[in-house]
Amino acid sequence: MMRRLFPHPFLSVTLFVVWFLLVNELKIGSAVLALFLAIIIPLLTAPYWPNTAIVKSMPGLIGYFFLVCWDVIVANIQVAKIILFMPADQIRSAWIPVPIELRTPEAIAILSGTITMTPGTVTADISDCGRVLLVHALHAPDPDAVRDDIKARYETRLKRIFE
Amino acid sequence: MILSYALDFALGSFALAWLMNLWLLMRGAGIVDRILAVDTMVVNSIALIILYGIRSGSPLNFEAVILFSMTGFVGTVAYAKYLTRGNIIE
Amino acid sequence: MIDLTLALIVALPFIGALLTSLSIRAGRDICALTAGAVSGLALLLLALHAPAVLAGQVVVTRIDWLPGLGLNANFMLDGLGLLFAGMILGIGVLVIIYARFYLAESDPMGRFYAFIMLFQGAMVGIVLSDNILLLLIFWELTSLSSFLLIGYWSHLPEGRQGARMALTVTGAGGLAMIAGMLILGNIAGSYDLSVILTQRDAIQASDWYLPALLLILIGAFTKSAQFPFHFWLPHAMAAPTPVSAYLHSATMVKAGIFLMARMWPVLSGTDAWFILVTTTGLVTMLLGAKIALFKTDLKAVLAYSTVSHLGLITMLLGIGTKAAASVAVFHIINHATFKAALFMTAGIVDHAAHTRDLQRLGGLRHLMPVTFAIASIAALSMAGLPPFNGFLSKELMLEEAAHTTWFNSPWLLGVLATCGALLSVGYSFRFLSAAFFGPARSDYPDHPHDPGFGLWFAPALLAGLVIVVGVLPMTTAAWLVDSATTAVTGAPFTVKISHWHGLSAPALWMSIGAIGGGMMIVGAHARLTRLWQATPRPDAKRLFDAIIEPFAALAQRLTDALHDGALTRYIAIATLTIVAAGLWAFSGGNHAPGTRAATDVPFAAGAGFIVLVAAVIAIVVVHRDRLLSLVLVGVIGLFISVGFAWFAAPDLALTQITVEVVTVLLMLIALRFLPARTPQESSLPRKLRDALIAGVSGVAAASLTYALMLRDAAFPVISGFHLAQSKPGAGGTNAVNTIIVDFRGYDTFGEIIVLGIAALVIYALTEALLAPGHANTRLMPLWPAGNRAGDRHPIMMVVATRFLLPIAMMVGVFIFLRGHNMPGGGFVAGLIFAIALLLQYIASGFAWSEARQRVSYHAIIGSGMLIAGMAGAGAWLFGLPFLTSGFEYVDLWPLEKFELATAAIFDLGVFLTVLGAVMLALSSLSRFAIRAGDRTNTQAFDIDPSPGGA
Amino acid sequence: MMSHWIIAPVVLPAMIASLIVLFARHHLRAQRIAGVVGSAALVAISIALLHASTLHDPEVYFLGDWPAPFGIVLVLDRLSAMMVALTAFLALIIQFYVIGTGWDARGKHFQALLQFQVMGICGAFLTGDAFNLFVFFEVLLIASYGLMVHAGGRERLRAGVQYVAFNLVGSTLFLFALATIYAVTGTLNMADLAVKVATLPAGNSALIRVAGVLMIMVFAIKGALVPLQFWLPGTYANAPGPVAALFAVMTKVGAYAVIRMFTLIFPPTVAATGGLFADLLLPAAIATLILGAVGIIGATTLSRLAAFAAITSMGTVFIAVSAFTPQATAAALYYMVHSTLAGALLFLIADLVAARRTDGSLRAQRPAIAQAGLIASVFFIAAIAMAGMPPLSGFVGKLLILDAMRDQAPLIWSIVLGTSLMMMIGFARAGSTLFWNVTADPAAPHPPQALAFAAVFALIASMVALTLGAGPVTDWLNQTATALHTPAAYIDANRLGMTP
Amino acid sequence: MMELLIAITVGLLTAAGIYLMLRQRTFPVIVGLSLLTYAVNVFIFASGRLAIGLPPIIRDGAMGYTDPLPQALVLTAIVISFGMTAVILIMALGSYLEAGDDKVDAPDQGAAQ
Amino acid sequence: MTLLDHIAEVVIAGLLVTGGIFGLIGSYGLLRLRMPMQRLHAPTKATTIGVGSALFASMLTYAFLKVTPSGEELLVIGFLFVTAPVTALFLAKAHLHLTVPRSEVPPTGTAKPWATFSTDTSDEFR
Ligand code: NA
Ligand code: NA
Repeated sequence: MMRRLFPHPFLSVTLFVVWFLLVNELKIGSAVLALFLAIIIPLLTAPYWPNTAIVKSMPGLIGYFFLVCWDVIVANIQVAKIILFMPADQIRSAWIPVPIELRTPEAIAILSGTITMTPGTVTADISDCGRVLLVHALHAPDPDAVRDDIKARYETRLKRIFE
Repeated sequence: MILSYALDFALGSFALAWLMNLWLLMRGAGIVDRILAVDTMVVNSIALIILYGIRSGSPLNFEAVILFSMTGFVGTVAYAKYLTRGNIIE
Repeated sequence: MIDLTLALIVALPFIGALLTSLSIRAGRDICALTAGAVSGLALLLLALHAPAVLAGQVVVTRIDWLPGLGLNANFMLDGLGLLFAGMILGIGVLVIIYARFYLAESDPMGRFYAFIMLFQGAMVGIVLSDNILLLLIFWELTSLSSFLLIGYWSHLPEGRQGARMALTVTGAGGLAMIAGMLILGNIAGSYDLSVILTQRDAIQASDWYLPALLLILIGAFTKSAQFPFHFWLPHAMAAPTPVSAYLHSATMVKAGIFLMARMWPVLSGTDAWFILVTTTGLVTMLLGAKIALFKTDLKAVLAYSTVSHLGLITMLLGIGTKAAASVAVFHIINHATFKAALFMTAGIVDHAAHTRDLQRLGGLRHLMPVTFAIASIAALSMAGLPPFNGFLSKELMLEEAAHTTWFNSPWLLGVLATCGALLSVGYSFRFLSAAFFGPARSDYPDHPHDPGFGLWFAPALLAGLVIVVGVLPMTTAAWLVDSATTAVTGAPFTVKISHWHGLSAPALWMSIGAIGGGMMIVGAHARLTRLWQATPRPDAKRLFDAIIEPFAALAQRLTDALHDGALTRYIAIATLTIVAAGLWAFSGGNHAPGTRAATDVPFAAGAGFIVLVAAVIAIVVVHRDRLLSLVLVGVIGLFISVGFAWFAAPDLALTQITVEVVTVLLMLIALRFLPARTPQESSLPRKLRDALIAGVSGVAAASLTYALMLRDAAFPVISGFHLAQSKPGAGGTNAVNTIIVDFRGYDTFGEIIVLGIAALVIYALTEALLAPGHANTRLMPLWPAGNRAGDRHPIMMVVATRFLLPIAMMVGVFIFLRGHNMPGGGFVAGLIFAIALLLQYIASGFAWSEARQRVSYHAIIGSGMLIAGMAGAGAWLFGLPFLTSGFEYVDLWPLEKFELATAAIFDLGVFLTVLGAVMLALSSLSRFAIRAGDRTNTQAFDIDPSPGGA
Repeated sequence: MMSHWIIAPVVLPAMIASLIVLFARHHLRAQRIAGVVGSAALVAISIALLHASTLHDPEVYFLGDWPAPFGIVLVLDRLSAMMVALTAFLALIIQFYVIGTGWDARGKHFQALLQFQVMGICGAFLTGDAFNLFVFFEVLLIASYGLMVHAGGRERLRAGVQYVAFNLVGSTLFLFALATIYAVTGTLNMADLAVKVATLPAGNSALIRVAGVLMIMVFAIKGALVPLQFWLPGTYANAPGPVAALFAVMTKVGAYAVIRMFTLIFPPTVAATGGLFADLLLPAAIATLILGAVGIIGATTLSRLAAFAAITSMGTVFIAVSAFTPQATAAALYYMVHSTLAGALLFLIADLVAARRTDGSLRAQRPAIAQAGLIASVFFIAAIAMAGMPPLSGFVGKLLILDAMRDQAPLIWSIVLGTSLMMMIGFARAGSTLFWNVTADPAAPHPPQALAFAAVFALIASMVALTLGAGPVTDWLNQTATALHTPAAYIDANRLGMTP
Repeated sequence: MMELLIAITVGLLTAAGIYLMLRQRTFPVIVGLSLLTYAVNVFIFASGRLAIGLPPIIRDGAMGYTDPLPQALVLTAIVISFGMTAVILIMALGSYLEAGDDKVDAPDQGAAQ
Repeated sequence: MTLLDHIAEVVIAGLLVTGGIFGLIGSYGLLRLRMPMQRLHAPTKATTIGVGSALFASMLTYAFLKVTPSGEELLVIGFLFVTAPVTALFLAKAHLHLTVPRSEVPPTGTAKPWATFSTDTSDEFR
């Protein structure tokens, strides 16, 4: 029964939180409405999100989120330095293919999103077989290091969360 | 006091960012660069509205900001998909 | 004596027209019978009134129609009316009988008799009208029915052209007469003749007399084919002979004469009348007779002789004395008898000898003795020989002419009248000799012989009249002439008609001279004909066409040149007109400059302005690159939205940005099928012209804006109420939203209907374009050209949009619910839902998304409109006007107080309509791509990363 | 007295159209039944409204129960009731014609769009608010865009784009005018505008004159006044026949708006504007009449001829309107009703001919058409009516106008009568080409479409009634015109003074 | 000052809009129409005069409000012009597919004969 | 003004300044970086740190100075975080398709090409 009522438990939680971010008030009335919407909307949109990935470890996901936040701040400063101080000819941009073991679309999406959001690297494409990500690095004297860092730091965590 | 100086600085810098985006748009860069410039303009606009919200103290522009952030990317994606696929709904 | 029979007499022929067009189904005889019976009945009714009228009484019928204007269905019957009505109906019956036998089997008789009866009713209407506006109605009706009759044989080009020429000339005359009659009515203070005819002095004293006279005479002269308007009559001869006999001898052409006679009491007697009418009459008499002398076609001879005789009558009316008027009346009667007879005999000859050309006729007196007898009686009377009636009225006419000084010469009129008589003798004798005398010809197609009784009975009767009136004028015609002349002159009059006026009467010698001269002309006809051919003669038809055809060609060129579908020129003209009118209006008033303090410009706003200006200028510069101009439109929309947010208009910012996004999507989908670039087409001068127009408009708009912004409104703005009442009255703090859904909810009701209609139009047009046909075939090959990137539905986009959809819906619901108090509302919520759904279409494809669309967009639009309408109509249950909203606060433990407003139901309707409309519009547009050969997908994304995948 | 019935002409068609869209999308029969029932009901309601407006002073319907000038009001007076009745009557007749010829089966949503068009027109006639007039202009316009391109086709779509583009310029202009009016007077309610424009302080006359002129330009576009009439021939000639017939009432919305706005808000007595509008209107109207008459002679197809005939009607109406006297306004109203019926009739006939003849060309000889006799006679009647020849209402209308404009007789009479002659020549030439100058080949058979002819005869009958009933009709119109030129009752009905 | 900038914006948008409407292809005409729509929307908004920082949302202690009515009118104008733009767009597309060219100035029916 | 408000004011000012700086860097980077793909990196900076700090500043302002907590800023950050990668991906694909020479891009190392370069449309029919 729970499965039918909550096809996307993670989504329902997110929606519940989103409602409160919107209304900016902690009131019972809002809570009831938020609960109602958090149930109804995922049901309505279920057909648009078939076979959703199951989040195996919620703490893992939250941990991952803060990790990314931190990485974003640190990497931002690095890239800022490159833009401000590094003369154009010294910048070594590179295309880096990153083979991935992730199989769930959500995980792949989050990985490529993380890569893009951490400044300095952008996910440009995926191979037609879905096994390799094409990443463009702004300044990567050692491309392999970037690849390994991505796989180690993010892919392993995502594998634990989703698979 | 320092808050209003900081606000002026932030407003000024994002407005300057606008002008830079305009320069890229007008400079005759490739179409993809121009779309990038416009996308950045949207982001700069979000920042400016938030900052203006802080200055005027009215939380009324939040709905606008939410919508800017939600819909801003749709345009960029549509232009890019048009360039790559020639069609946006297929 | 008020009597409705007059109205009935006029109505009968019209009823007859209806009956004949129906009774033709029962056969040609029945049809002719009904026409004859109806005319006969009308004639009978008329006859019933004859004794009273002859005794001097005037029968009147008054039916109010448009008293405010003075146009009433008032009829009157006096001597003049009796004479003409009798003639119209009498000859009408004879023509109906004659036509029965004349028309060929292939000629549609029902239509013929219907038109004849229509014409007859119109003529009777003219002669019996008391109200001159009513007379005008019947007057134009005669033109219209004559158009139909002349064009009866519509397969003949001359029939069509003759009909159009007659309609143009007589119609133009009728229109001129409308002006004349209106002037007359204004002077006299009424449009009823019974009043007008008593206002002689007032009318003739008014300085509007001359224009009225001129305009009325134009009407009369065009109808009666008087010089210079005589040229249409011969071309009317293309009509069947009964029509020629009836319209162009007995009745229609006499309408002008009737009008001059009817208006005689008030219009005649002035120098203007005398000069205009007499001269025109005389010239027409001479010109008509001269032309008749040399025409070879029998009906043309008769037609021009009619013109000549009408000129004679006009001249007599022009002379202005009572005696002359009586002669005019007498000649009207006589001419009707012998001319109708002649026309009918001409028809018989045409029927028998299959030609009307005098040069190919001859010697018919042996072959057609009866016809010869009738024709000679009528022709001799036309020539004015004793003892026939034509001689009597011609004698009296010569008498009158002799005693009238014309252009201060006492004898000139007499001499010219005699020449007229001489010429009429000439063409009458030539007609008889050419057709009937000389050796019997052998080259007739099939042996001509006298026709059946039905065909010669009518002309024979008329010929009989010619003799009887000629021999016993006083007993057979005087009473009618007296009665008619009394009606015309407005005073009692008795006429003395006799053959012999004594040796001293100048008319005698004038007649002798005329007859002698006429004989000589006939003798010398051959030589005179050659002389006639030598003189250049203006061909009226070419002259008429020389005016009309080039005008029509010019009209076509001008119209097509002006309305050639050049939208850019239309808009350029419109813009210049609007700006010019605006400037002209502004310069005419005085403008007190504004008193408001100007607001300063912070740096950020300045930067925004610069970007906006740059984008607008850029769009004009690069407008040929369509994708780039779309991007720039996006920039402009963005900065206007930011501007709205900046200037304290949050609702506008929301709506503008969401509409902006959907518009961009729409334009991009359409751009896929349109050429990517606009070709360079405008020449430099054209660009400068357009730039100038645009510049002027821009400056005007800017200065108007500036003028407004620095001035306060002249009165306190009404929105003060909206601000005051927003919370207490409408239960919401967001004044803009309360205006939209409550104070001016009716605007919004109209507005969502517009949006709904837009979607329906797009859907309908999509269906039309996708249906097999031209557009559809053009779509098929539009497979996107060559290099198209792979990966139609990238995974990251699909996952992101799947995540965003529910969240966007949450934001949509939030904005919907708080719209009443904070920025938001049904529109924006609808647009947000639509954009979220559209993202699914973009990310996962058309087919995949459509498959998940459980409720059709049509249903959403329809229900949205219904809900909005019902929300509005709900107020009726409480006896309140449409769209009255109510709200109260609900306290449901444990929830906080929340507000229930009916406006929310209305806003739900708005929401659904907007959602349905946007989705229907974009999904319809997207179907063009599907139609263009792209294959649809059942999976959300193309790359399958799952373990089992490729 | 009529209370909620006043809004029925707007809500009824809207709801019926919505029901059609919701439930009867694919069932043409159901759409037709709903459409005809709706149109018939609207005729009944409009007759009741007409009766009520005759007995009582103007009655105001306060939407949302908000007092004027703050809320939007509908005002039922004789003029609006008359125009609503005319629209309802014409719509019903066109319904029959459409069903008779099966036009609605040639594309989607015809019946729904027809109901929306009627809703927009009735909304425009009834509203007492300037901005709401704009909204309902847009409703009727967008419905007309849909109807105009119904069933698609190359020429129709090209003309459609031009029609929409030009009218969008008009809509934008309307908004410029409304914003200026609001900026100057601070109100949008027409009655309130009347009061405020009359008492406008001196410094505002320049701007209010601009607003007034922009407003008249908008209505000039709608009413096809020179030089803003170029869009009409291409649109009307290419629109489906019955749609063009319905458009005959759309141009009249422009005339109605001029009459309403310039007797109520900008009468000649207003100091700021004075004779400004008459100076603009008369020359434009004369030019329109002449251009239309020339167009009738120059037209190369029957539908373009009908379009130029519509332009002549507007020229004639605006000539009378520009006099701004009660008698002239009454004459204008009479001629407006007449020319709507005559214009619609002519377009229906053009459609009948086009359906039976390879094309409507007036410059080429074609074989005779089916039912030629019947169609020729109704064409003859329509031509007489449109050219203003007796015995039909066109003649009476022109007589009323000539009589009403006596003091400008030399100019006005010569133009009105001269153009009537030109029209007569044009129609005679057209009729001769269409029905007389035909090749000998037998007529191609065509279904008799009795219902379509019933609609045509209904229009003819209505014109005959208008002619015979001219006496009482003109009395009624004179009272209506007098009321229009003394708008106190209209203004008072809005109860402006009352604080809420 | 700000009023002047807004006036210039309206003027420029009107000028650009009209210039593009005078081009001979449907697409620039449609772009011109949307610029014209922007111009008039800003113009209506401007008719409520400027009041920086005073949104028409009723709240206690507000020093005043921007005139809410023009804002409501602009909202109506935006939505209606969106409907109109969508319709003219589909018509332009239809006309292009049917006729084979996207010219606006085409030989009208009359001149074709 | 309580001590806490003073601290908050300083923190907010700091956030505003950093936001401004990073916003500038983001847009400046767009101009300075010459290669198209390089330019793509610049806005991710402005998006993350630039607007992020402005949003945080707004959150803190309402939390402390205006005492009405507001969560909308988080939502905006969330939207930006979700949508930015999508725009970056599409712009990169556009570059790959239009401006980047194929030779520059290393092979995938598997049998299939990069999705943007693939011309095999069979997978489009599932
Ligand atoms: Na990155
Ligand atoms: Na609205």
